Amino acid sequence: MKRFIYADNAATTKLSDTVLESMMPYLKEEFGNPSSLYELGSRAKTAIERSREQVADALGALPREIYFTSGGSESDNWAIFGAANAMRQKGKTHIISTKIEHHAVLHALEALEKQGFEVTYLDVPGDGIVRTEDFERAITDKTGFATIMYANNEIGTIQPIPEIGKICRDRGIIFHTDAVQAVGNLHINVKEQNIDLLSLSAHKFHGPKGVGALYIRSGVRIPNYIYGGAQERGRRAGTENTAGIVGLGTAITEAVASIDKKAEYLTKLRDYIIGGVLKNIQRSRLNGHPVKRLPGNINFSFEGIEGESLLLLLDQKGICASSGSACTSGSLDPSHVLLSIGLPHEIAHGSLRLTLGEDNTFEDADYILSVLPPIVQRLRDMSPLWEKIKNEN
Amino acid sequence: MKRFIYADNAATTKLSDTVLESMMPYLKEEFGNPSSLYELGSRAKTAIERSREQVADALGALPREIYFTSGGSESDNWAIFGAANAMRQKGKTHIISTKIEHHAVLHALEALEKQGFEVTYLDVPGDGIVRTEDFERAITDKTGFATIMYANNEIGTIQPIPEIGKICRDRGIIFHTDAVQAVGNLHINVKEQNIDLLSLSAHKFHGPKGVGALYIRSGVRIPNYIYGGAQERGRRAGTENTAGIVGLGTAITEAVASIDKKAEYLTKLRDYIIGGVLKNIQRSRLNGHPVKRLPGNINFSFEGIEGESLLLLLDQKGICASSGSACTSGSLDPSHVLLSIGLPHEIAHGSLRLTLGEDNTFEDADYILSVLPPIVQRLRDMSPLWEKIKNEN
Amino acid sequence: MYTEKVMDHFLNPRNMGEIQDADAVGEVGNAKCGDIMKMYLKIDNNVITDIKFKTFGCASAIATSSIATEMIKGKSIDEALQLTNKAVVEALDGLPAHKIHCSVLAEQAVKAAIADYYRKQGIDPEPIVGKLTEADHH
Amino acid sequence: MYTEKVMDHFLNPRNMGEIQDADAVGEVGNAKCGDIMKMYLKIDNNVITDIKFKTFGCASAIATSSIATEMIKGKSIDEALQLTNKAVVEALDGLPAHKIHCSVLAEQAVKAAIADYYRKQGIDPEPIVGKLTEADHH
Ligand SMILES: Cc1ncc(COP(=O)(O)O)c(C=O)c1O
Ligand SMILES: Cc1ncc(COP(=O)(O)O)c(C=O)c1O
Repeated sequence: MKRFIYADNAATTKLSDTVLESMMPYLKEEFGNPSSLYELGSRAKTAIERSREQVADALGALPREIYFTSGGSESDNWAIFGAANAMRQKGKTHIISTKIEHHAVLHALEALEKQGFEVTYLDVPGDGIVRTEDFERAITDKTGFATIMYANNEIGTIQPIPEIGKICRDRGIIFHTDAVQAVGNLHINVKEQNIDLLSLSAHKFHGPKGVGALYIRSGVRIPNYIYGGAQERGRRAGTENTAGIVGLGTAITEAVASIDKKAEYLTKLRDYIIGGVLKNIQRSRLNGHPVKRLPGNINFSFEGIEGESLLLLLDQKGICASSGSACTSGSLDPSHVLLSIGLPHEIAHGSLRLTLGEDNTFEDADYILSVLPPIVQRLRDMSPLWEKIKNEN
Repeated sequence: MKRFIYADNAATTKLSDTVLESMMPYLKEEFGNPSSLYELGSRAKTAIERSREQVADALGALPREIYFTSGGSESDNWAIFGAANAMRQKGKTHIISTKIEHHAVLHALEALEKQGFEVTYLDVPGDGIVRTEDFERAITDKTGFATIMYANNEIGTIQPIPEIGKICRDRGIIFHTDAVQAVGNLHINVKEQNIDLLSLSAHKFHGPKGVGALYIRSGVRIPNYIYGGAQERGRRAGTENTAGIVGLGTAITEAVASIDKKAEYLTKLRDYIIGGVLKNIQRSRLNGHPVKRLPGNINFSFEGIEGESLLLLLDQKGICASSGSACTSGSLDPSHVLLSIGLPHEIAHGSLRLTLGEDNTFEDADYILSVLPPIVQRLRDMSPLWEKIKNEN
Repeated sequence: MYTEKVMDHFLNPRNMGEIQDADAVGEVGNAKCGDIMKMYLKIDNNVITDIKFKTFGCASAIATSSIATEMIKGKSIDEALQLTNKAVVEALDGLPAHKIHCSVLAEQAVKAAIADYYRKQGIDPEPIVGKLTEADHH
Repeated sequence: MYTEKVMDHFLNPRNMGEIQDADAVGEVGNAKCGDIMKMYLKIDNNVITDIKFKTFGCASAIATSSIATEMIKGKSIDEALQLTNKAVVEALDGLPAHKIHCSVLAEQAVKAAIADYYRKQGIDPEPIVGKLTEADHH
């Protein structure tokens, strides 16, 4: 029997059984529109409000600061376009971000640049972690908004969010963090960490796809992004995805409850694989910070080979993984994140991201460690680039 | 045993069993991210593309003209803000719409007015149907965009979409129709009907909540609304709600296949209830057009009573219905639609919408007809307004 | 949305109806805004011996009317004038935020009826009852 | 995403390797763009008697290299020069739109090797092979 190892939990995760179970009634008999007056409707409404409390509890927020959306991308867009709009009212036109944000942030910022906003994209050093000094230096009297991701989706590096939050609060800068990769993996407290806006997406922590949330600190005023009915207290229109929202609530509660246990286990598993790869595959390089990274995140570059081929061969062996390169997106550019941390193009092309979940075992790790080196070797044997690299030394 | 009659199908519908069945694999083992390279991912991708074909077939469109969204509201917002942006590039600043649009359209248009666009909201006569002459008269050389709903969500009136589409095509006006209430109930062909942009929402035709689509005619260029990853061919970012999208495809195929049979049945059932109410409840008034209305739509006003009370008493009898008034939305204003067709405020407050589905039977109709008159009477007995109305005659 | 108490008073309104030979009648609200409350009082020796109401409006308008009548029945006029909308809301175990205006209306309806009582006796009610402002509910 | 043919040639590449005593070698692409193809030819009497390739790149880069070598092995140089990227795509039962450039690269690699063959014989390859433009894939 072919083995199946899912090691792409940063791309998406499997719905947990309990999450699915909690959703089922709302896919069946509890189908009422939450805005409807009758019992069937108000039961759905109650379920949504329960989920809102669960999300708020998980973040150290108040339920009325949580707004459900269709996912991380919508949350990011709402936060960014909304904050830009709010700061413009105050005559501010400068935004600070980083070069390693997700495209949902970067492309929204690019759209703002076309509207006349000025955006500073902070560089990150080789370890992939933004320096707070750089952040402070970038602030001008025009700065009204900053958006810095909590943890990077490719190399898993964890950013100094509480520190940046503090600076922003002191300087009157609206602060958004894309926490899509962090929620359920790291301890987040929006109050203590001075976060004004935070994006999350359920499918990254064993919840359903197509549902997320935006935390908007009470007192922070940003305009709506999707106009219409009075759902979400008039702030986000559209008939609520009740089942999805209920699933989000269950998933975040489960994920947050097990953060420490999960982190301990995944860190061990991660470092076991990292050690094995570095030992067994020459000219391999771990991307990102060795310690300040998400517990389940592994990101390697292998000189002389290209990521897509590697992934497809791993798939043949039943291993689901991802590459730093955005090949599938129709673009042939290597990952902007790997380039930002200083990798040359040809090395950035040959990267592999393994993102582990609770379901992965040490047996899986051993299997990966047994399968990966020959695959890398096979591709290197095929590669005219490897030929040169070998000969150079 | 308490009866349960769901007669609020315009608010939302129950997932059909076959739709849920088609979704289940994607809530379980087929959880891959559709952008992922490996098999698990590409199977999800294939499922999404199949759904895209199903939606395209249902509308007479090409698959590449269909973009999945989080529902009707997002589709409306995307179409409206997008078209406004596109027309501004051409120096156009005037938009035509109607007074009876859904709030997802109206509130988006209001936001555009604040940005300097001029919007003409066409009046509708007492029958609730826009006149094409009025539409033509409203066109100026600044008109670049029109958005007219296909069928009204409150009074069910069907608008002359093919005629307006023709006018728009001839005059170079981008034409959007909010078809959220029409899809699955009326025959739509975007090519024959000269529609440029069309919004739909799965949960209105026994699909899941939180998923919809925007048809964008190939050749019509509007900017993105949610920026980020390369999903939806780079036009709508966000990890796809695979299960939801698959459900949408199944639901639209089922709904469109049974339009004629369903329309015939629902029209009979509708007219049976309408006849019974008009006969048995004095000073009741059917709102909207007697014939040019959605097969399942019934909308009545009862003088001297208020809608919310009526709905709660019907709920006590196991009947799920809705009111023209937007009470639940926190607003105390009566329906803008009923005011637009000329109802005085106090009568607009006392309205009842019953929207029937295939599951409703003639037995249900008889039950409604037996329960409704005493409830109306009970509220009138309580009403100082009814006292006056009675005495006036 | 509504508490059990609200639903109980909505479904089983107390003191609903008219008093043909009422000593005082007060009406507040208007049809345009969606609620009208009318209260009928029998007053004997400054005590409200009987009270009835009629209401056009939503469930909370009906429930606030109902409980307000219960709260002042058998009470002296002075006591009845102490009735606040807050007390009405509390007696119902709360109302949704956008329905609070109904409780204001109920308080006003009681006051309007008592004002009518004074007026019928040739007494200017304003120094006693206060100015009756239309409940603000827009 | 890929056809069975593409996957087959990717997983079981034909003619992969080097020819130590090749009569001609051509290399196109660059590491920065993510793909390099190198082709080795043995040519006897204007006939390609042996061919090998090495490729750094995605699955379709490997598959197009592989099938291109198959398509011209045993053919005359003139026939080999007729190889178009379109023919390569068709032989693979199609490629995704954003991978078409791989087939262009394969065609160019063949031409580059043949150009090398002429050059080694002191013949200017340009009139025969045409100008070799770097495959456009940005
Ligand atoms: C006519 C119309 N347009 C738009 C919408 C919005 O759709 P959704 O609630 O799915 O966002 C609805 C239903 O709520 C509707 O009836
Ligand atoms: C860091 C980060 N931000 C935003 C997103 C977008 O989330 P979604 O795809 O759920 O819209 C993702 C995942 O795709 C992510 O990893």
